[in-house]
Amino acid sequence: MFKANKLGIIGVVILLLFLFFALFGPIYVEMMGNSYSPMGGMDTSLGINPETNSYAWPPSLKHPMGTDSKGSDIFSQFLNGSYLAFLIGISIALGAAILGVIMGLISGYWGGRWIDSLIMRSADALVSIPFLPLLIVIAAVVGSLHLFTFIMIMMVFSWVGVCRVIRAQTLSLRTRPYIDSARVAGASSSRIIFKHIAPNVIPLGFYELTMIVGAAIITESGISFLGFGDPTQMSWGMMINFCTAQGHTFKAPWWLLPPGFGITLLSMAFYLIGRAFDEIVNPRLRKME
Amino acid sequence: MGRLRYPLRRIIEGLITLFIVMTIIFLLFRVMPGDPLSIVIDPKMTPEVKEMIRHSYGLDQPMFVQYGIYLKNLFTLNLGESFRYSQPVSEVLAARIPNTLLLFTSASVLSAVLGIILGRIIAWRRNSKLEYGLTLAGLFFYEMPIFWFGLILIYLFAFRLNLFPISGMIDFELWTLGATTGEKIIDILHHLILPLITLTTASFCGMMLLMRTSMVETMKEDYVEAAKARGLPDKVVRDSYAARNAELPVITAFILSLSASIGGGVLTEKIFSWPGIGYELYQATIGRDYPLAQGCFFILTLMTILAVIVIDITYAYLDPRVSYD
Amino acid sequence: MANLFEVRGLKKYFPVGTNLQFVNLKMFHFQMKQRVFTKEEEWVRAVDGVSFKVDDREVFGLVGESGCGKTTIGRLIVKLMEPTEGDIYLDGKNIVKLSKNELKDFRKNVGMIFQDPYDSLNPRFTILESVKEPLDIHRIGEREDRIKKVVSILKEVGLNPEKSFLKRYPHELSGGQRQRVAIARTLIVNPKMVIADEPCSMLDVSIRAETMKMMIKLKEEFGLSILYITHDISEARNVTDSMAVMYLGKIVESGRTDDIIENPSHPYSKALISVVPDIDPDIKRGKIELLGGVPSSSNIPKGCRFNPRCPYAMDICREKEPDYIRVEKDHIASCHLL
Amino acid sequence: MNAKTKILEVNGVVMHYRLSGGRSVRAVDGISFSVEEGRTTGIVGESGCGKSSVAGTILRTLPDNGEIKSGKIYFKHGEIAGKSGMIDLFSLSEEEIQKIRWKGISMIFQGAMNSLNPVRRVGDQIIEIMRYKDKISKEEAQKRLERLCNIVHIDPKRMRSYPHQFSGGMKQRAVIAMALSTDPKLIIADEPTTALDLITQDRIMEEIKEIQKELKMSMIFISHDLSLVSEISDRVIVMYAGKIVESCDKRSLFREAVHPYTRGLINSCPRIRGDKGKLSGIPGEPPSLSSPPKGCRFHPRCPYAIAICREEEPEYKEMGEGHFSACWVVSDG
Repeated sequence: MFKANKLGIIGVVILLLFLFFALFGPIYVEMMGNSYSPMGGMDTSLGINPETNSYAWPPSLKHPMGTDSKGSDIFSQFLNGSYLAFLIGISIALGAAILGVIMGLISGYWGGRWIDSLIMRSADALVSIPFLPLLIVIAAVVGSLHLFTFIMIMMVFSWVGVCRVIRAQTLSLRTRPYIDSARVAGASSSRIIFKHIAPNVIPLGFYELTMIVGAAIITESGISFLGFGDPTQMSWGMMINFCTAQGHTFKAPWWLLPPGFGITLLSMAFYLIGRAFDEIVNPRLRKME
Repeated sequence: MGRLRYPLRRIIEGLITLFIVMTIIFLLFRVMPGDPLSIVIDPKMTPEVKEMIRHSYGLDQPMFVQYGIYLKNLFTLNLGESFRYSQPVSEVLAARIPNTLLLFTSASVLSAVLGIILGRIIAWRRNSKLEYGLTLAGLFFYEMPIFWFGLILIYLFAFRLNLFPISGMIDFELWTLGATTGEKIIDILHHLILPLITLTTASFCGMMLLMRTSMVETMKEDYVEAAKARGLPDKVVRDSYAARNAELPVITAFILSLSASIGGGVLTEKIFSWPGIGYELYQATIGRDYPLAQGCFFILTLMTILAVIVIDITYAYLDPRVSYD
Repeated sequence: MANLFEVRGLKKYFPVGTNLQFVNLKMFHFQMKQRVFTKEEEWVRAVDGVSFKVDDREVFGLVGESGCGKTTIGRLIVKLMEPTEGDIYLDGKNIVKLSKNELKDFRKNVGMIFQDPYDSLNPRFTILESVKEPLDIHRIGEREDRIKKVVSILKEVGLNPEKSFLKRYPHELSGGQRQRVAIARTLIVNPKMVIADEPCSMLDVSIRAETMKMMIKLKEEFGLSILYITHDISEARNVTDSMAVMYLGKIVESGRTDDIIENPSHPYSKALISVVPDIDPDIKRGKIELLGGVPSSSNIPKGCRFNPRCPYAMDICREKEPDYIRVEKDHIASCHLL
Repeated sequence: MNAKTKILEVNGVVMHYRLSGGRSVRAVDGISFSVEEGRTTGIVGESGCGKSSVAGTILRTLPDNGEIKSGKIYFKHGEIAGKSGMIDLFSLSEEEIQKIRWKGISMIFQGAMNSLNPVRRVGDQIIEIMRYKDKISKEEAQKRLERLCNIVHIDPKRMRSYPHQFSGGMKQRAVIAMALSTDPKLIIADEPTTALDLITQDRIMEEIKEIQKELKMSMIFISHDLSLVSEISDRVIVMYAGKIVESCDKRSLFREAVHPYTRGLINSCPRIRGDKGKLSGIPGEPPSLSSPPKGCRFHPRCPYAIAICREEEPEYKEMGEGHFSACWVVSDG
């Protein structure tokens, strides 16, 4: 069935490619030596490029994506960026999904009770908070956002989508005859939630989960671009930030373009896979047969 | 009461949300490690001066009194004084709000209208080349980091082709030379185009993709099949049967995405130096102008909540199944 | 015969929504927030004082149009909801308030079969898992015994060959087969009483008769009592021993099934019988035309609740609610005409 | 049978649904019947026997994977696309069939509850169809709507309501009004009363009968309920697994039906009148249409099946005057 979905295959291919990049990063540095380290490594053999008035050189055999203004290898930074993107995207998405599934199940199963209202009110409030500005304000107080802090805050803001989907599905499942049938057979609430409801609703949250991955990667890049990111990590957003901060935006397209394409393509891959998966598990999208 | 009851209730709900959000902000700043005034207070100051500043911010009072002062100040829009501008934050913001509203409202309306129209067309031509192409392109632009896209636009259209100004909202030279109102409007529009395209593209693509999915779903509903069987013209079936119903969940999704697009607004304003709230927020943060940063955040939140309320109310009027009393 | 089961003065009122309700419309990734406001302090009197008895090994029918409260009664009896008022007795014991252990015991004794065979089995459970679940819950027998028991009960409900069904999923089965699986699942713990809520109404005609026959056969074999809920009075005629006709939350007539079919006393029962179409075009049915539609159960008419639709309504019907009158032995009806 | 003019003639129509993996469902497998002017032909069969697909084939409103393989459908229509008299519907272009829809043939849908647009007023939806099909003014459409309301017994004021404010019976009436709104020559009613209570069903059936008598409408009435079909139809067609197994006059159905499936259906119907008798269903389950059994499709469930039934398909032939059936056992006596 997965095969029938062309866009889904495109997604898988892109994802595998970036997964390879992420895993290849440390090997590449190992192979090429410390001057290729994504943080602080620089090629001292380079001279000043008169075009850019810095050590930034366009792609060559030695540096497949060129170098930045300090003479650092951009390909190595790019590989590291894709590792970070996976780390950030997947940990935020998983955390948010677990939170969202639990909240959604609770909220849906006890729909209409106070606990449901509490969760849904909080979700409404969270949706009304513009979180990028909030991240900026927090960054203002603490200086810059450490990766761990960033991941934690993003988790808190990202579960709402999953929660809504799971809750809506749980609410509709709750009144289905087979749930009633389990109850009449004597099943306890926990048995009903975990054995009957959860397996039927969790797959439906997968689409939201892939959306979160994309959103997390993009948000991190935005924060890093503004200069509030974790200064110890060379993420894609950070690369763009350095490029513009060094005044190379218009001078060194080889520096500006790779991280942007990385962010776009990887988020897109997750989205495509989520969509394909959704079309498979979501029976409403299926036609006859 | 009648029809007014629903909007009224929504406004009250919105106020409660605002209250909750600002309370969270209050706690956040008080709970965060470090002195909230560390950015204001210079270590070289004498203890008396430090105490004075502390007192002027009410930080020597117990927590709940501070909270009371904080809320009172928020609701009287007494947001403190900006360090950078040495004038009340509310005055600084008042000058910025129209600029943000201009950019943001036009981008939202444009992306909603365009997204719904295009989504409707590609859903109707299911499995065509047009659908695949637009879906893939839409996805690409949707997942693109907005600031990066903006930088590329600047590079191409402002730097290389020199069609538009690189940044800002007005051309100072032109304005100081005493331009006519017409020229001024054209100047602003000229400056507006690139940021508008930047901000519109991502959310427009999102809307289009959503509309497509929603429409594909709706087209399987019995009433759409029935309308086709009745021999109504395609255009009528598409627009007043399928699309009319498909729009409803898209509007809900639009609400959910609002707070994210405000984030996009901040980034857009930053790269184009558009003198709005988002740009001010960025500047205030960089310059450690704490009252101004908090004020910007407050206004942005207020704007999000207001937008949610307005769209929610519109929704209620679009869907007759929602009753008012 | 002993009364296995008795319901006395059962009432269930629902508030017509609290003042703010979130209704979920089916929609793909999003929950569509649809806010519905309704007036407070309005009550739907879904079940409005119902009493009846079911004898040991008897099939008792509850017949009425949709919205008359028959399904609510079924759900009240199996404790899927709590009654507003009234008592329910099983074997002489009041089951309205039960402790946790008593409830578990009760769950073993009372089972339910649902209307929709496409939705009454968990789609992710195999047939074996579905039928075995009650045994797991009540910890009956060892693993091996449980499987043996599942096989033998599948045979009882006529799923042939039994073993071929164990590993299959509900979507691979037809409606009739699913309903048989649901029946097997209910009967596997040997309940005393089964509530069957329109078990045949969604099945095809040819399957329907077979299913009804099987239920009667199983009733004999398992020594069951069945509360058979249906909107189709001709179905009730073929399945039940006694029955009660319900209208707007109340029983209007009850008695032996044959007595009611041959000699309906309440105008509503008469009408219900008269509208059943017949395959034999030569049979002329004496139609009783009712006036208007069913009123909302949040706004039940004064006096006899049937009066606005009754072709024979008199002045007293608009004023006073009629008492139950004995028509024959065990046959009562509530109408001022009697 | 007196020579009544036929308004619709269906001739050996075969329609398949394509499935993934090259398989297909033979939903309609070579069926032929006709509808006479001013008369009602009833089609009865269990779910999945292809009876609703017949309706979709006639109006050509099949889902994308539905494919008409062979056969002809002739419909007596005024002049269209330069043709008149009995027009071959399959030869018409999409645009031409669009003109037949609702002007020539209209339909009362299965699940009428969901065939109304939830966000538009019921009256507007009916007026819309009249204005598009008959090109009349708003005022005229409004007047016609009021007449329709009288026919289907809805208070014209209620036409300003939205569908969700209607009860099931009301929605059904609205859908009937919509089917009548453009004065079609033939109405196809596909399970118009399922999901309704018996009393409401009876009321609606009475109204349909009345309307038919008054407007001299030709109708195809599709239902799974044998007694309902036999009450309203002049001729009854019994379908099983994509084929017609028996068709006859409604009077002879109950007493003279010969096909074992028809007899089984009759004996499966619980009755409220006459002897309680014994209910006897049909053992087994209807076959899957993607892999129907060889020979007579009913043979696995048939108590009288003989060797030839398992091998060869029986011919659909005339047993008595106007009484057709497809069964080896019966035709061999």
